[in-house]
Amino acid sequence: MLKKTFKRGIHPKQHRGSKRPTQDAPIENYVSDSVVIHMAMNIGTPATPCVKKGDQVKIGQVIGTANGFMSVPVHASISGEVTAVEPIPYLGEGNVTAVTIKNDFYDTWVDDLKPLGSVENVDPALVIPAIRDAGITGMGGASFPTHVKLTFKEGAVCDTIIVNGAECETHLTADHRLMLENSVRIVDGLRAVMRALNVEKGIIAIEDNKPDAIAAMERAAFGRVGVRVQVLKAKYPQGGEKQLITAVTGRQVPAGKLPIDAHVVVLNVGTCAAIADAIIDGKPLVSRICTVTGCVKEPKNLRIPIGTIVEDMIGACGGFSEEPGKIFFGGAMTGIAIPNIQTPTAKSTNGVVVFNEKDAKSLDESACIRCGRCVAACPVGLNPYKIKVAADASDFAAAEKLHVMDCMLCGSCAYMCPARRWLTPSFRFAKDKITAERRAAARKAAAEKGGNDK
Amino acid sequence: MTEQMNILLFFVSCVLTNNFIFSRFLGCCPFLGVSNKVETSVSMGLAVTFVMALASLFCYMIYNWLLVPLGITFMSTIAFILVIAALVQFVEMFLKKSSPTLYSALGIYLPLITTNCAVLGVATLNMNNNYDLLYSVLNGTFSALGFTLAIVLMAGVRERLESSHIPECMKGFPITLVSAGLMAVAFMGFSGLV
Amino acid sequence: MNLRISTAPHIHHPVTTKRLMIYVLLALLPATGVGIYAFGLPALLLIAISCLTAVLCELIWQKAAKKPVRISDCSALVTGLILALNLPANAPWWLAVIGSAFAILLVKQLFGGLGDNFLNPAMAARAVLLASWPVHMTRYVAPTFFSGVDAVTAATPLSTKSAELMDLFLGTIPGCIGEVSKVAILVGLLILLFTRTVTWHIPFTMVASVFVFSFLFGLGNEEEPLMFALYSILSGGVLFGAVFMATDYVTTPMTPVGQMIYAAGIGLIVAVIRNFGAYPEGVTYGILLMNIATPLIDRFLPRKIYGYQKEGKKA
Amino acid sequence: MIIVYAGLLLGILGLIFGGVLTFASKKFHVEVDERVGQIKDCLGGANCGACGYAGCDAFAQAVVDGKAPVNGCAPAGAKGIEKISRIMGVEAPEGERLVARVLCQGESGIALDRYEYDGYKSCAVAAGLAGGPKACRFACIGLGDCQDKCKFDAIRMENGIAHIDPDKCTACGACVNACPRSVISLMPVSQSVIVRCRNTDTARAARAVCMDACIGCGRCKKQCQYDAIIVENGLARIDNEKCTRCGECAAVCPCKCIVIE
Amino acid sequence: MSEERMSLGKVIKNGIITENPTFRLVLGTCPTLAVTTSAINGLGMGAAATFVLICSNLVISLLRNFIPDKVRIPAFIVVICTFVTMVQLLMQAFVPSLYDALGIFIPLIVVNCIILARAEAFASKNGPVASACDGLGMGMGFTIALVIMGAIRELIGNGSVFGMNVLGNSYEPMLLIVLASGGFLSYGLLLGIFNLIVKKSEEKRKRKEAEAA
Repeated sequence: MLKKTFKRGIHPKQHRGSKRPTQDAPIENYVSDSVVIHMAMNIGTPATPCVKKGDQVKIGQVIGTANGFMSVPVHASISGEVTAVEPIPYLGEGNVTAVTIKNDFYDTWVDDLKPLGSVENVDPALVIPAIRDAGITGMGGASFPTHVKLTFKEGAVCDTIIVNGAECETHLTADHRLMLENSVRIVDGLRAVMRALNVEKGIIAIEDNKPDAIAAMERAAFGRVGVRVQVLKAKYPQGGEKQLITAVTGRQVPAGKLPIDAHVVVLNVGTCAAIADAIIDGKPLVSRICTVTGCVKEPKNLRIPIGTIVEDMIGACGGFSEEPGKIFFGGAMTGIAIPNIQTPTAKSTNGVVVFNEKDAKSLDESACIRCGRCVAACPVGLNPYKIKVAADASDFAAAEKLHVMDCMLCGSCAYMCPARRWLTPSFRFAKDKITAERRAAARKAAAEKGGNDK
Repeated sequence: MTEQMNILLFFVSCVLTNNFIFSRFLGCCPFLGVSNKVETSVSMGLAVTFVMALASLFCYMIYNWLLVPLGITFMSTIAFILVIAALVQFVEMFLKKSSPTLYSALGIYLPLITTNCAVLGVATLNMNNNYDLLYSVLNGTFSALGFTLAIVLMAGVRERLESSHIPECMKGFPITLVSAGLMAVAFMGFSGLV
Repeated sequence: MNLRISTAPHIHHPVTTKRLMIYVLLALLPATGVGIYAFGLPALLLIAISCLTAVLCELIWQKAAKKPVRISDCSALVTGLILALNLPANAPWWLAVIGSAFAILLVKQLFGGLGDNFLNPAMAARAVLLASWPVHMTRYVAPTFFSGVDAVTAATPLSTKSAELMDLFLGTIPGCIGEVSKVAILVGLLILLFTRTVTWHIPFTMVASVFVFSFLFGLGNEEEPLMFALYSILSGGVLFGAVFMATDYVTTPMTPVGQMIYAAGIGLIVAVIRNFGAYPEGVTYGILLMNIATPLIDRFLPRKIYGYQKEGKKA
Repeated sequence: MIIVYAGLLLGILGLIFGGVLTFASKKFHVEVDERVGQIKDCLGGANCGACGYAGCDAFAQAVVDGKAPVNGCAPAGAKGIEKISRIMGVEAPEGERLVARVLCQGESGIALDRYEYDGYKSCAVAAGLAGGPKACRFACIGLGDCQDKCKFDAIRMENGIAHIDPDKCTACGACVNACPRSVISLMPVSQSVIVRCRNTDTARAARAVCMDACIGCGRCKKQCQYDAIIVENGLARIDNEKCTRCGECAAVCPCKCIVIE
Repeated sequence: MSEERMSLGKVIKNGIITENPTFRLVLGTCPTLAVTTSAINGLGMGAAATFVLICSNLVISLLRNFIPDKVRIPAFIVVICTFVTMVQLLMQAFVPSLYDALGIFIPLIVVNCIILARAEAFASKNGPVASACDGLGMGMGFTIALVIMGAIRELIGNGSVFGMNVLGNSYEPMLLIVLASGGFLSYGLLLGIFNLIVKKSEEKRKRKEAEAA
């Protein structure tokens, strides 16, 4: 079959071996003494905690209720006693509220699980509410509420659902292992969504560096009407939503629009499996697969209750093999560094990577030599060099003209830069600034309009 | 054919070989002053081209049809500068009224052109070289195009220099002059073309 | 335990600025070696003086301006070497000193150092030397190959057209130190391409452009325009310029299409100057002029940005 | 004869051009306010943008149009504002000179680090990463965003926090806008007794992250005879109207977070 | 400026140093670049411009109360132009070799920004004596700058100063400096050096002041 891909992008060749330690390690279950579940698991409004210190909770019990449409509920991932409900500092700016649960190791599930039956017979109208109630968010890293993704505005047409099994990031093998070990669940989840949205085409996209996963998924998809596997040439950032759509369908998502404007919905393999769990078993999202690799003694793929502390996971992998310099959630290209090993995981944490001091240290930024490697790498077709000049001069209007808002912060340019310039962070900063300015302008306009009405 | 060939050679001579900026030093003030943005330099170049073509025409007429018959060629400088000043002012007011968009693009540079030695220079050169009417106007237009080329290239370079780490004491005019000098070195490659 | 936090990406391609410069130096080695072999001790001395001056000037400037000293990135060395390879072998030593100092101090550091110069330093310095001391810069000697024969001053083959194509190719003709042997230059090109230091766009487009325009200009005037065109790309500094000087990152457009426009422009200017101009050689000026045009090419070349394709164009 | 011709030529040319231009100036007349240029001459001229307009020209135009206040340009200083007021024919609003002050003393070693920041040197970026490199969420991050924005060379970074030279500061406010933590604020220059801390956490939490943090103990409030100190949310605040700059509060502060400039 | 009534000496010094038209204000670049190929050319150009500056400043200052505001610029230009034509004819008659060397740049003194700028900024607001002094100072500043540049360029590009061979016969002159590009380069570098010196001396002064205080 023809291997498809998108334009430009990079091959992090020197880090091709980064997946090797874990790609053949079967998923192991791991349950820790306690978990810390914070309420800001999804992009959008955080959930509100609905338990208090001292409460006994069971697995799957709602401990945080959703706040409006852009929000999903949060469930207890282990059974036991709530020992604290308090704000903690997390990966972003400011604090988030978190619920700490001490494990009683009885592993009791809540009593009122409501399975909807098999995916062939499920009532299409019930699927999306079930997804929301199960607290499912995008599990590839962005943690966008899945039910929001599946709810279109009036007139939008969806003709294809793509399941993202590209896993183009370095180090991570969580999706890879899931596809190998849970392939039927993924296809079931896809079929449930296809049924709910009345879509006839479902494509599972996998990069050619995972031949075993391709074989497993092809077996699982065999005989399922409308479902097929698409092999892609391995390249970063193929797992980016827009790049994946272009690679698979050849369509482009219009700038500033959503995939649905290209008549496509993209779901991560983990999300699909979670959807299948929610439909078939009625179980909410309480655990996920997470790759723990890098400077740990035994790199593993762990199935962990959401909210497991990094320290416990490292312990489950035999501890550090070297003095750690930097630990981050996710792959090395877009991963978010964490400040300490007490940091809890979230629904979107697909990997924990430990770097030693040598790998962790950033090289000094030197002068740009205009080699054009960033331009050649940018999958969006931007000119990162020029944007960087504008952003460094705080000329955000110029940066906006150079389409910084179309940058998806994949880090390809910064990866290629021989001068080690901080391209991606300054773009993120510029984007944040411009977004804030736009919001302020919109508010001002709205206020003026309101004033005029009076 | 030969006439067309001659005009082509004349064009190359005016634009490249004897570029107003890089080999004749005419119009350096606006070249140094208004070359920090590509857009403005294009506007400036166009405004200069417009005025220089017209000025060549009018100065030719005044000189050959008025000053020469009257035998007062020594008045040429005064007459030329009057023509240019009046022309520039007229064009400015005309544009302001008739095409505000064009005015906002070109207008602010027009007063600068009065004291642009390129305009008076081209009129004087036409006079000294005894060009006929056609060649006077061509000289005006082509030389101005050469000026435009120089100022636009300079603007491109200066936009790039904006993000450079130039030593404090060289910022502004000094580095612009050095850049112009290096560009002039490059333009020497065209010498002998015509 | 104090963990570091930095922003993504956490890994980088192993190529650094310094490594790129070392690749260029490596690629220059064959041409340098052949140059020294062909012209003997004077060439070696000239190269050594030029490199030393370049590095010293960079060091002195960075110390004086209280900037971090970055001579270890080898960029000054590259400039010094390329300049030396562009001198005739019997050029006086002070020519190399002035040229290197001019290149590093005035063309590079005055504009802010590596990455901020808008002209190729070696090329600008060569043009300045050519304009200042034309006699020294155009008095080429035939290669001696250590044979002990007295160097015979000869005009460059560009103006006499006496050398055979094979001689041109192998480098047994008078010329600048680095540009005589086309074989060595092609080996250098292979090194550059293999290490992915440069892409094919600039060197190939430039040579092709010189070929095409020479052919066109030769149509009316030469007996064998095709041979003339072939001759054009093998003589003088076209190949050396295309491989080592036109490909200088700092002063070339960033996009492949822009690079091809740039290289084609150099080819046109080279052919024009050679055929109609006062100078026998135009590579230096062609590169300099297109260096000047580079910011405009970068600026006005439209980019296809994801998500802006026209409606209705669906696969 | 030649002199006559010369004179005649000048006269005739003058007449023709004069006539044409007079006609043209009537016909093509467009109103332009010359006050714009005059006002621009009085401004700071740094194009700092602190006024909220795109550079000094735009601000001058806005003043003439009545959209911007005459005292909108802080760098112009009192003299400049007075001149602009005269041009616009309005009274200059009264106001004391302001300076920007850094309300943090969390130098490295005094404020604890949360982690070692090793990324892009920008406070705004670092502030968004796991709560910032310093354990105190109110602290100056010290990567120099304000310094980059200062057009008047008044800010230097030392020991991990910003220091502002009050003599060079023009109160343009660029640093205030640049700081992601709002550590810098504009204060009247006469307000010389300052609480250089913004930590509103509990005493224990504050003390855990910084040795010089205000713990809201209230000793300064007790000591103050003029009732000028208010302690809210675990943070002391000085009422500039009542403060007599006696400095008693600074003497008793156990955390040395009240300072006299 | 008119409010503070500067002393005449100060006015002259102002033109030569504080507001040197070539190095501080960067006005009149075209003749500066074009004619400074030798020291003597620079001197000739400077003298011609000084003459025009003094005379036009004097006349404009005398006429300042009679010229209507709206037509002042054309009027200034006519006055300047008259003197330029006078200089042109005088030079043609008495120093024809210099006239030929300076060529087109003699009539172009008319559009030299320095002259119009001084007329507008100084002569139209001050009395005739002060204006003439201002013209003298500015003219001298311009002349000195031109002579310095001319001497340097002649020295490097020709090995001589004022036509006298200085560097001996073995010196191989750097031709570029007397060509067009050399003009830009040397002007730019001189300007940079001038800026550096001004900055250093200012720093020194400030340091002294700080020490004194």
